[in-house]
Amino acid sequence: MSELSQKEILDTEPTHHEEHIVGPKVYLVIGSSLLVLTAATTAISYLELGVFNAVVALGIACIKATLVILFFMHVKYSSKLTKLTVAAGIFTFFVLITMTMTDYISRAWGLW
Amino acid sequence: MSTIVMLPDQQTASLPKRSYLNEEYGLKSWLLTGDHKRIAILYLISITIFFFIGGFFAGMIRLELLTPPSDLMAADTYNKMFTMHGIIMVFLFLVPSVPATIGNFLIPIMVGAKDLAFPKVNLLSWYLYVVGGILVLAALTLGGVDTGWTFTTPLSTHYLNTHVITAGLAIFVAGFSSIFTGLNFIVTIHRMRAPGMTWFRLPLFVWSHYAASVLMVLGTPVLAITLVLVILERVIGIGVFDPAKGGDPLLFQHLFWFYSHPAVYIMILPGFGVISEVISTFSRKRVFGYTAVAFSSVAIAVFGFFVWAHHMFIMGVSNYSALVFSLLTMLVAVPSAIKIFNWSFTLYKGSITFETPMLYAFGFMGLFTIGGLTGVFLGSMGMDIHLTETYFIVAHFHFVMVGGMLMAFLAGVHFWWPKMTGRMYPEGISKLAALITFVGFNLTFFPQFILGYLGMPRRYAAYPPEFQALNVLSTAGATVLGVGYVLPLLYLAWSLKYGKIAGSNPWQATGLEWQIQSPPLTENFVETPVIDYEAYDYEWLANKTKHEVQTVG
Amino acid sequence: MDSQAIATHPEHEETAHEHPPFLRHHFATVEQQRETATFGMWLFLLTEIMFFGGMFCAYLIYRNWYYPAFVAGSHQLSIVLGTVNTAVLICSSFTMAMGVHSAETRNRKALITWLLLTIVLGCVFLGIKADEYHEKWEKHHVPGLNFSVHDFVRENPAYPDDKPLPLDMADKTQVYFSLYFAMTGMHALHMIIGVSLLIILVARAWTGAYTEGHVAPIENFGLYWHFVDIVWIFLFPLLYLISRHQ
Amino acid sequence: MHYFISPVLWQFLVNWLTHFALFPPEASSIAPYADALYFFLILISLVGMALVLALVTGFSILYRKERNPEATQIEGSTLLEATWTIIPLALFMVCFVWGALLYFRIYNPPTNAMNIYIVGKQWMWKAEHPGGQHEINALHVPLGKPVQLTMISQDVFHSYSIPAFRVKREVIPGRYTTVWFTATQPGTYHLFCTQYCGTLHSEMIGEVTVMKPEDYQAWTEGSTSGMSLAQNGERLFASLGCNACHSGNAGARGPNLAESYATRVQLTSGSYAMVDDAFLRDSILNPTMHTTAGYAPIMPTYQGQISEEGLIDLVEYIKKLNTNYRVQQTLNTSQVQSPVQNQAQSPVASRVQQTAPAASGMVKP
Repeated sequence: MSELSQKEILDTEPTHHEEHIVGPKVYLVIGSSLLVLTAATTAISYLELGVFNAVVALGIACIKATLVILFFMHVKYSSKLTKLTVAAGIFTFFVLITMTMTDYISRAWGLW
Repeated sequence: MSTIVMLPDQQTASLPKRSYLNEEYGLKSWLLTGDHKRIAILYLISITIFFFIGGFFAGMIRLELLTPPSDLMAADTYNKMFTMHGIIMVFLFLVPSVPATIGNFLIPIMVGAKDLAFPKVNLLSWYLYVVGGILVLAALTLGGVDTGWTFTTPLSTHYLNTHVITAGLAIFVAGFSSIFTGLNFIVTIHRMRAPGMTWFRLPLFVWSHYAASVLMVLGTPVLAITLVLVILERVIGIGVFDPAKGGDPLLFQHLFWFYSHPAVYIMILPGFGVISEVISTFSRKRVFGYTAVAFSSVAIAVFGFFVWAHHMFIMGVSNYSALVFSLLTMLVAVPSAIKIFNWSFTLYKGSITFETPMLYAFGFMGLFTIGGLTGVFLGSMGMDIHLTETYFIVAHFHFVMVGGMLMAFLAGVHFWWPKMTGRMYPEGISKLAALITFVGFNLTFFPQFILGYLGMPRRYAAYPPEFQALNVLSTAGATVLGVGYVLPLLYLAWSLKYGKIAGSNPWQATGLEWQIQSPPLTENFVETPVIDYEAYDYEWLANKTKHEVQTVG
Repeated sequence: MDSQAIATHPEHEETAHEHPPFLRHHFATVEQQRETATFGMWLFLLTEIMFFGGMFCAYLIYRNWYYPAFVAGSHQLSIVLGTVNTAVLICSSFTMAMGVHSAETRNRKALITWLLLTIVLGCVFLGIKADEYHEKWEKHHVPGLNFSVHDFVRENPAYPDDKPLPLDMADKTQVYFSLYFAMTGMHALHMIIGVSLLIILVARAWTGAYTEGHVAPIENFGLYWHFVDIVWIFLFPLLYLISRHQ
Repeated sequence: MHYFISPVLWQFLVNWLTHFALFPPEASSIAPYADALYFFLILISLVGMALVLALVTGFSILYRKERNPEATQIEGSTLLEATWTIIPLALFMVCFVWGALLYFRIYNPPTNAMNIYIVGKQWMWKAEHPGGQHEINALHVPLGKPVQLTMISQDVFHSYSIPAFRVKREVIPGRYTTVWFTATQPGTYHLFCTQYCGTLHSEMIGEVTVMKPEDYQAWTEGSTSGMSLAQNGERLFASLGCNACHSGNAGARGPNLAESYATRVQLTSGSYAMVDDAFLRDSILNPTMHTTAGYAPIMPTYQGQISEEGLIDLVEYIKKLNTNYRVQQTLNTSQVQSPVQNQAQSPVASRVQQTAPAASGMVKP
């Protein structure tokens, strides 16, 4: 194995972090689209969509969260390390959920 | 590719004029310090106190189990004893043992930094630890807790009148102490490395602490919220875990073990790091398969999150889920096996000496191998049915935690003691202590495997008389073990004043920490070091020594 | 063996800068200090994800078990208040982001204004939340303290289509409300901590502490505040919206 | 010998040496399987231990400083590392498969097993035999016959452990768990609660007595309380008014329970469920979560009204219910006895009155 490639993978720290100031215009656009999405999700919840009520509502929530993370929290302009950190958090959260669900889903299977 | 390293002449070594120990004086200079080395010493003192409190309870437990009936103390007293033993040893000793003391002291030095990334957070984490410890002592003096350290609901929420809330809060607070320690380590390792200190030049000690820190940061909050829910259930009676209100008590165990299984790795991974350093140093040889050992730590950290339900095979989890968890458990056993073999092969063609830390490290390897292999017994679902909740499991985790982690902790303390204090401890008696610990340990815990297979349940104040012979052996062993633990306390304290001056590199080790004076300066390095050699590079050290001899001569 | 030094934190930058007062001794550069603080904050948020994660996990399980109870429980919440609160919190996130921007552009007055606005919006959120809690108390929906199934075994005037729950299922609304109070309570606790920190930040911003290039505290607090916002972004649909229809 | 040491110590020594256990008795059909796996695991451990020990001591002797003053730096060996990754992995996989097979053997009872109910509470074990024998902290089982334990806890987690049988199962509040065994050796064995359950956890113990079939027969006859569980259940069934709806009549408001056990029913939610002990118990406590398709969710919950023992009686009764004849008989009798009271209980009672006589002759085959 080449040690150099491992270095490249692991050395995610930027040696030079260019100052990136996100302007008020971006904030305004993101803020208002978040408000629009909030209105949308509330409005959609009044429609009868069956299972898709939950899907749509959580989908919109995910979009909103992504917008906040990327722009308000500057992850879009941040180092790979920050992105990895966010990903690690989400990953572990899903480990918790899915591995717990393996029990709850399959409890009714089988004889007891 | 061969190196000869000579031990330095300790007669000529002298204590440096200026060091972190004499930079400032007075209690305030310690209690408000931001220096990671001083905080490490504060931790060392406090965890030692709690270790001996926890040890006292262990002694009482063993004494009670000398005879079959519960005659020394009533059953509820006994229950409080093992609960306090568990809580103190797990949350106030094992989790912070190596990371918060040795790790705190060494990680900044090993990566070539002046301090941890957040010195104030580091101090805060010590204070949180102290608050947690005081809360535990409060629970103890107010009348004790008897839930067992696992806080199983609904027992802990609705069927006990003891100080569960205080103990829960204590663990909550101590948990945040460990979160902040882990956070500090991760940031330091990522951000504070000296020029030239690439990831693959880091000592394995740093790698294993990195892995343990990831577990601390990601696992501990789940325990925190679980305890909050338990406390809320006790205080106001919400019904998340209460079967009477529709909650599932098994969910508590899922969330609890989601932390508490990785916690096992939080406890043992830093120990792995110590062993890597010690074995390499005393065989004067680079650790065999550095990358494999480094990545096996990371693998343990990652897989550690996927296996928790193996604590619950008989608890009524779904059979199929148990199957998945058992399979993953077997996978997580592999990296540990890799480590053991890599350490064994580090000895191959080395130039081995048997100083005290090395003896402890050998003890660790033997006991951890037994502990790890008996873990396979328990991970194997069908066998687990018979063995779980018996003394087999008690013996298993004591082999890993006490035989493994405590041995590693002692190895580390003996290894870095000259660096921390600048003085050596007496060699003969420390070797004797290592031997006594090893013998006492085996005598205490090996009979418990047999007891476990016989079916003796854990947490029993009284037991059927045919188990007595083995229990007497175990108690006798505990006495020996106790001697083995008190001895280091005595001679290490003695060495603070009367020990020989150690010099900066008494073991001729390669780590960055050994290239600076002992005890180190407050700022660790006079100037930022530039690293141009690999970890465990004994040739570099030999060249450096030769060079120094030449320049001095 | 590779003996070439790879410098992760080049030294030459250090010499170029003068040392500002807020640069702590163990950092080489302001840049390093700032990145370190941000990374530390992100790791802390990681722990927060897992902290709330445990409750989200419980929510997922119980919603599948006791779906009718969760529907009936969520029908006791006011969607209007929930939506308003979401909007308030999003606005506060926006003002916070603007605050960070003002700190970066070294505009003291704007910074103080935006931070104060954030405090106000945070307090509005908490006020509405308190009102909702009070209503829950009045309606005997607080599990453990004063819970009664009364509302659930009868018709809900706001939702005429709902059939009254049978007693056994009505009892399970306690699980819903346990989670409701645990989740929103933990969220509100984070808000309270956030507002308290904001007050300190405003006081220090007054002295111009953050408009001289030392933006890290504002930036990192912003991360915390946005995280709390994100938690609410998920709590809102989970608790208020997705169970509107049977 | 005992002239030389103190008599007290002598007594202790004699006591230990005569009551010295190193290996538990193998008293069930599962025990040999468990022990086989145990010895296999011990073998692996011994080999592993011996290997590590040999490597460490061997290298320590060969390469000690006096003998080998110069260390030779070795980077590592991918081949060796792969070896000690793959071989342990393979061994662990064997342990996994073997353990999984054993697990499913222990937790999947055979269909012909006789059922005994266990109720755990702080701090005693109650055993309820279908014939009406009640035991506390004891269990009598026949030799050579598969026995299934259906267990539930009244309060906290307990764990029912019989080391001589190598079986153990958590006893959980609010949910049935099962375990089974076939005893193969007559004798008396330990019964432990192994899950910590509060103050007197260590006194929640008992004895399992394995008896030859004829002795068991005698014991059964000698210790019956006079009423079988099913008979108790029948009384409860009537006194709780279950028979009003579950009368088995064509227009009854509740599903017909006769011969419903071990069938698959469709629920209102559309899913299918197997009618087993757990399903019956849950249906009594949380009826709306288990409403059979085609019936209105009108059954009241009996949460808090029936003890776990009562639930067991009911479950056992419904399990054994082959015909609705006696249900309807009981209904008719109660109407004759107190017609006014039943009238007052309208509409349920009046509805029953209309339908019951017409259907009284209907006997399910």
